Amino acid sequence: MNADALRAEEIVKRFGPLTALAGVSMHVKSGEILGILGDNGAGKSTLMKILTGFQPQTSGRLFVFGDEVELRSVDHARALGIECVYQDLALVNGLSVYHNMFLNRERLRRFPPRMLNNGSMRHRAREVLDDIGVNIPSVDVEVERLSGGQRQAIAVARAVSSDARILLLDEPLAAMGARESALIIDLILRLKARGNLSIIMIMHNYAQTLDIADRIMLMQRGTVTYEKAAGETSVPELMEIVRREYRALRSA
Amino acid sequence: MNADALRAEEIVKRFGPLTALAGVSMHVKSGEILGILGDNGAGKSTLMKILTGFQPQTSGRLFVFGDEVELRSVDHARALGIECVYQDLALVNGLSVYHNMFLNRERLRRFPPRMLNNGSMRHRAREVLDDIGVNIPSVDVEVERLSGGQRQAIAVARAVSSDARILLLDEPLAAMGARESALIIDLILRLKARGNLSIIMIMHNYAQTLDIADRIMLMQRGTVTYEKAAGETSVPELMEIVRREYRALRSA
Amino acid sequence: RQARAEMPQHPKWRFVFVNHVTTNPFFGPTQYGIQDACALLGCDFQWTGSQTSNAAEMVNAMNAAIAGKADAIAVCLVDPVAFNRPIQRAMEAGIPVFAYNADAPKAGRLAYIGQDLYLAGVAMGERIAGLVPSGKVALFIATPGQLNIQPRIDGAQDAIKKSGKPITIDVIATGPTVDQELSVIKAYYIGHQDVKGMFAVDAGSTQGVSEVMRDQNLPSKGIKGGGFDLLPRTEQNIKDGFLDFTIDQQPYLQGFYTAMEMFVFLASGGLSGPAEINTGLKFVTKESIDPYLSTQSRYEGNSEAAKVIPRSGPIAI
Amino acid sequence: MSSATGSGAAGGPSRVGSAVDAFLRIREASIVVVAILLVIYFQSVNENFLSKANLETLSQFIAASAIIACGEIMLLICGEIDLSVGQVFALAPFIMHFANTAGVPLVLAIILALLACALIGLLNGLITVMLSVPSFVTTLGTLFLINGFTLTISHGSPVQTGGSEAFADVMGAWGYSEILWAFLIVAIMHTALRQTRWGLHTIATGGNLTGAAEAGIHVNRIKVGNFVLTSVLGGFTGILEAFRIGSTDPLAGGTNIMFLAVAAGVIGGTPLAGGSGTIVGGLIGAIVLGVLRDGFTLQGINAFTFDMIIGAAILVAMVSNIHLGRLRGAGARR
Amino acid sequence: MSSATGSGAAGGPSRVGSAVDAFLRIREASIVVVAILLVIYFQSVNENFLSKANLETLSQFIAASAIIACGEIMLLICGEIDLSVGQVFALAPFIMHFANTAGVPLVLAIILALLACALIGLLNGLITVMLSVPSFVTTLGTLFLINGFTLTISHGSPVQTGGSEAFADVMGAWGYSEILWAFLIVAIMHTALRQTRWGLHTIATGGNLTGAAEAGIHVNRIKVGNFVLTSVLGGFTGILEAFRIGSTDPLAGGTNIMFLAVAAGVIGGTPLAGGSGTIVGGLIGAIVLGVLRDGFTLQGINAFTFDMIIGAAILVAMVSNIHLGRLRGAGARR
Ligand SMILES: Nc1ncnc2c1ncn2[C@@H]1O[C@H](COP(=O)(O)OP(=O)(O)OP(=O)(O)O)[C@@H](O)[C@H]1O
Ligand SMILES: Nc1ncnc2c1ncn2[C@@H]1O[C@H](COP(=O)(O)OP(=O)(O)OP(=O)(O)O)[C@@H](O)[C@H]1O
Ligand SMILES: [Mg+2]
Ligand SMILES: [Mg+2]
Repeated sequence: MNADALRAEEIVKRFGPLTALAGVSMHVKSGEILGILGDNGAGKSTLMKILTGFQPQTSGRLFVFGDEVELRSVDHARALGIECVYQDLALVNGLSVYHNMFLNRERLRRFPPRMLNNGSMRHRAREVLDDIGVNIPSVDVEVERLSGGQRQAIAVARAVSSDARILLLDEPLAAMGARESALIIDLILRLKARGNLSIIMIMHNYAQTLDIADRIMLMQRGTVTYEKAAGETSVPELMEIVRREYRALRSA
Repeated sequence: MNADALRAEEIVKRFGPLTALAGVSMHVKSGEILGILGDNGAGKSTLMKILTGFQPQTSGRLFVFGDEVELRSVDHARALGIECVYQDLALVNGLSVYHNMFLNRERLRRFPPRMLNNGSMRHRAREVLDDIGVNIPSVDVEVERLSGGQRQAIAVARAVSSDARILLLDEPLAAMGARESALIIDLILRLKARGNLSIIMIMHNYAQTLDIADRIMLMQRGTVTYEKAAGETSVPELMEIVRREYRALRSA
Repeated sequence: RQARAEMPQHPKWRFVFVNHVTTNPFFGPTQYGIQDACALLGCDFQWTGSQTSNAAEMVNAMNAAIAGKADAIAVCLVDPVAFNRPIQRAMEAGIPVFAYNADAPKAGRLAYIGQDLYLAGVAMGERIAGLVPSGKVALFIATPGQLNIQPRIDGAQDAIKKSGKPITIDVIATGPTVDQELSVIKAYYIGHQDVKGMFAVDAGSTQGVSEVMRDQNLPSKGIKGGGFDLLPRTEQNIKDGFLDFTIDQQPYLQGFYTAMEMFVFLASGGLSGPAEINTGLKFVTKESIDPYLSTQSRYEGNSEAAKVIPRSGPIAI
Repeated sequence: MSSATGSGAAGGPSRVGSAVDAFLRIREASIVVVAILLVIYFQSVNENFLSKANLETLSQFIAASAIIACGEIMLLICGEIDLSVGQVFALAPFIMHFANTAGVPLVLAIILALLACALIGLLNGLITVMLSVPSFVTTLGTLFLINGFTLTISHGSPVQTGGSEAFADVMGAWGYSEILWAFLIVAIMHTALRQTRWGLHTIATGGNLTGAAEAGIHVNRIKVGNFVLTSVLGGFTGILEAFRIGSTDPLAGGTNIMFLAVAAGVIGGTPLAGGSGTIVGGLIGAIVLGVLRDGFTLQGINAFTFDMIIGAAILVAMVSNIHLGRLRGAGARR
Repeated sequence: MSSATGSGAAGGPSRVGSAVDAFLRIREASIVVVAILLVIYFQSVNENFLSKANLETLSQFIAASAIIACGEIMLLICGEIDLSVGQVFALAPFIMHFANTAGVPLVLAIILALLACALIGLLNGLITVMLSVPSFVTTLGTLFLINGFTLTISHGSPVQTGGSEAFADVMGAWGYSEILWAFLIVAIMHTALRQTRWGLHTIATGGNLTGAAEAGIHVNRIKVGNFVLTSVLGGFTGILEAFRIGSTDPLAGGTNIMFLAVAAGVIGGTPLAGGSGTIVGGLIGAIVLGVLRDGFTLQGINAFTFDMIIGAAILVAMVSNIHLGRLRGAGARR
């Protein structure tokens, strides 16, 4: 299999005078987990939003399973098998846990037709959340009443329970407890083991990232500054590179 | 100094049928850093909001520097020297970075009187943010345009730049990059070194917590399940305890 | 009290007046007329309907009156057909229905008391044709299409056209509240200083016209002005010679006589009562304005106090 | 100090779930209680209140605003508002009238009129989402536009509504037909809001616009759809009312009915801020307003004091509504 | 693959800062451009438009809604609305009138009237924040309440506004006095919004209610204060208008002026959703609306078509406003 699941070439993104991405090229292979690390404001989330079709790049090309595409919308990306968890979680406060988990992928009844199958969604939501090991009082509760970690768990559960072929996760463990993080990492590894699922994870915890990722990539100030197989580097080395590159960029 | 800076006794908090806190007692001494760890939904943030006067407890008593108090409002708690960073950051999207940093602690001009001193606030905001080492394009930009980590940095900067005597931080490093986290930890240790500042930090990263805290406390399902000086425990031990207590609570 | 003693013993009948602009000052005297008649006769009345000439609201109010078993109903038939059914229902339920102020003869009411809106407009149009030989004339209306004033402007336009004089008409909307009306009229005048006459079909616009005529001293430029009803500033400006006329429709009578007819109908068991009454239409000018200014009375609505107004000397029409 | 493990941190799924359910049920229940109290009050001061004749009248006080509220509630939920619906209300029966007098059969004329309304809704929606004009301004513009258009085509005077008696009866002339239409539409819209993707996506659009878009919901399509819906409901109500009173009036409806409909929605529990709402609540809000207006009219309150009393009554009703909600849901919120 | 370091990830403080500044300036600039284009258009079709006489008239089209817009904008920013301000507008001059005829000197009578307005604002605010009734319903209630009250105390009939000529001239009767008041109030309120804690906290309250409360801002106090402000401004405008037209009318103002004021605010760039807004924008919004109404009246547009044209003009003005904003701030948003 020589085609990458997802490949981006020379992506540039400007917000008015601000250049958030200054020509980023990256790729993820089928069945691979790519970890993206980097400073705050480096453009990681911006890159991610471009890869999911949420916002268009200023310039640059995208390839999904070898074909060049212009992602018109999130729906379009989803149709191509790209699913994601945004950093802002994209939860709707007024809706229940299970409606949030199935947002825009609702299960419908056979009869009466076109009606929501709430029972089925409720049941499945419970299952997935139990899998992740997060204690959520009820799937009927509105998400605004939940704790930060509980909310994040729902967003993650939503993505992992889809049948995506490319999964994009923006800091999926930021608000998770240690125990829950471990369970989610397990879950992701199990998903990966099932075969050809590609995952891109934006992370800040180097140790966790090296544990789970096959390859890591470092972003700073809108550019990729370092890239290596996870096995070939270590936390101290990464720390050192981050400091060095930061100083270099700053003085430039 | 025998009085604790902050002490809570048998705090209970119910949300309708849900008991978020089932009788939590805790304290932090002057000049001490207390790290609170625990599962998602354990009630950590709820406890924190009670300690800052944002919401009232259902029952239980609070003591600040030895005196029993009933915190009527956030302002009241602030007058007693309690400052905090909430998990939801409490930023106002429509306002600039520097207005957010000085929200409700605005600097005013001598003349014309009662007018905002934007220049002074802008300048000080820049200083504090540089201290934290987070790259924020401009302090004039509205916070809604910032990245997750940049937003968190502002909330943290807001709290640490106050002259609080008790600082409550709810997952202050959740969205911070590795380099920025290290800088903030440095900053907090510097603050502590200046003397009698007490800090309570809610954290999920055990290693970071053991690095910075004098004492750690574990919360699960609305109760405190473990407490120890940071030097007397280790990450593996904590992991083990979390799993054990979780199983115990679950089967109860 | 004396009159009362001669009346037969009767229940305290309740008359419901369904109006299209309940809070319009025009109907202040009407309500006083009803009040006085009811006091005289020992009856009760309710003043209800719509504030904005909304026929559906008036129909609802009428239906509520029928459901509430009113003893008699009076209604302004501002819509030619909307009231047919409720009137029929009321009559079937034994409730006599009279029309006042505005009429629709085919609606099935017992009698009409008032001055027809359209005919009042026609009278105004004829007057305008008399005052202005030729040229451009502006007709101001607060809310075009509103059922209580649109017929007046239609009547005025028709009459002016019928007169055959070379008069062109601009119809201008002034807005529903007095504060806007003044500015609109002023702006129109500034844009059309060749206008020969400015006339209005509602009380607020009439007041506005009179104020602009005073402000710009238009009578000195030979520009004519007139309108309907007697708001305080309108009266003052007529007195000071800035407005040529205003039309008084004797609203007091529209209430007083209607209540009287209702009473007689009920007292006589339906044998008597309904009679068409034309409450007339008075052109008030500089010559006839004085009594309006010198007296504050219920009959013109600018005072609440019930009192007899003394007069002396010969009576001029 | 690891104390108090005994008192049992609680909150199993079922307990919280049923509490939330109960609370949701209560939100509408408290306004129902207010409506019932009002009915009891009016019946006690005037025994005609619950008479057959007045129930019919009462139903007519309620129906129009209840139907339009269904549309406005959907718009409020997704964060928009339609000020022009009252003008569409006036326009629709005129389009029907002119089509009918031009020889189009009445049923087709109605469909034509509703299509025109849909077009106006589409215009409102597209200007709002495509050109990002705030809907308050868009629909303020179309409000004037449509009003002027209706005045022009009607020459400002009312016309008689046509149609056979039987047809008119179905379309609003029979005493209870309008309220039956209202119930039917409320039932459909309630289901649409609670049980279909459309409803869920409407809530999501209003609750978190970015989030909904991130989840791939076509938020613009949702908004435009609800504008179309509101216009069509407004036009349909205008037609019903034209048949009911037998007359088609160019200034019928207006901002008045729009206000009533939005007020019914808000009183029923739909916040102006969007993100949540209830259709049934809107119906009950319309009932509360209708009972107040009908009740006080029946009682013989005069026009001047009427406004004062109705104003006070709205406040009292709303305060008791919220107080009741708190009492019964005590603790469910802080 | 660590490519493209050369193209320079940019965005130093100054560049982004000035872009944001520029964008903010532009938001009002684009509506100013629209206003100027309108003036040019009207002057070109009627040379009287910029005549001395018409400028005076034009100023009177603008002043009232501009002043009230200041209050409504503050309320919109903190997430509320006041529907009753038009009724306060009508009530205030009557209180002044009755106090004056009862022997109170006119200046004191005005202060008394404004105090009464403040009380109404306080009532609106307290009911809204203490009893958590949505402000739409609270002020809908007080709208009726005040309207009924004004009608009752005035017996529904207008009275002449009293006072010496000089005093009346200061208070609105002189051609330009009302617009001068408007400019003064706009200047004060603009400063209050942009340069004081009150303004900042108003924005914070509307932008993030929980967040503002977490930061210790007394959000309820802010809201109540802005309700009081709006009522007082409404009453003051009512008094100015009563002096201007020489007559105190129980139905003056009404929902009409409230609508105009809110529309001026929204057209000027204050979203209904709260959290941001501009007072100067509100003034310019009022100017745009005033120019449209004055200009078309000057042109002598027929009553029926007037609404159609003004509706279309509002839409065109608003679309160009947004389009201009985009052109000049191109790229500042995505
Ligand atoms: N919509 C926007 N408008 C203007 N600037 C934006 C916008 N979105 C992002 N930015 C800017 O682009 C830069 C990159 O933001 P991004 O969210 O991609 O950072 P990130 O790498 O995800 O950071 P973090 O680790 O803190 O989440 C930041 O400086 C941010 O302020
Ligand atoms: N306002 C509220 N209404 C109802 N339930 C609430 C409310 N706030 C919190 N809860 C519930 O209380 C429990 C504790 O929440 P809390 O936010 O304190 O957790 P936490 O320990 O901070 O978790 P995390 O690590 O995920 O932030 C959760 O089950 C949550 O759903
Ligand atoms: Mg990010
Ligand atoms: Mg928390």
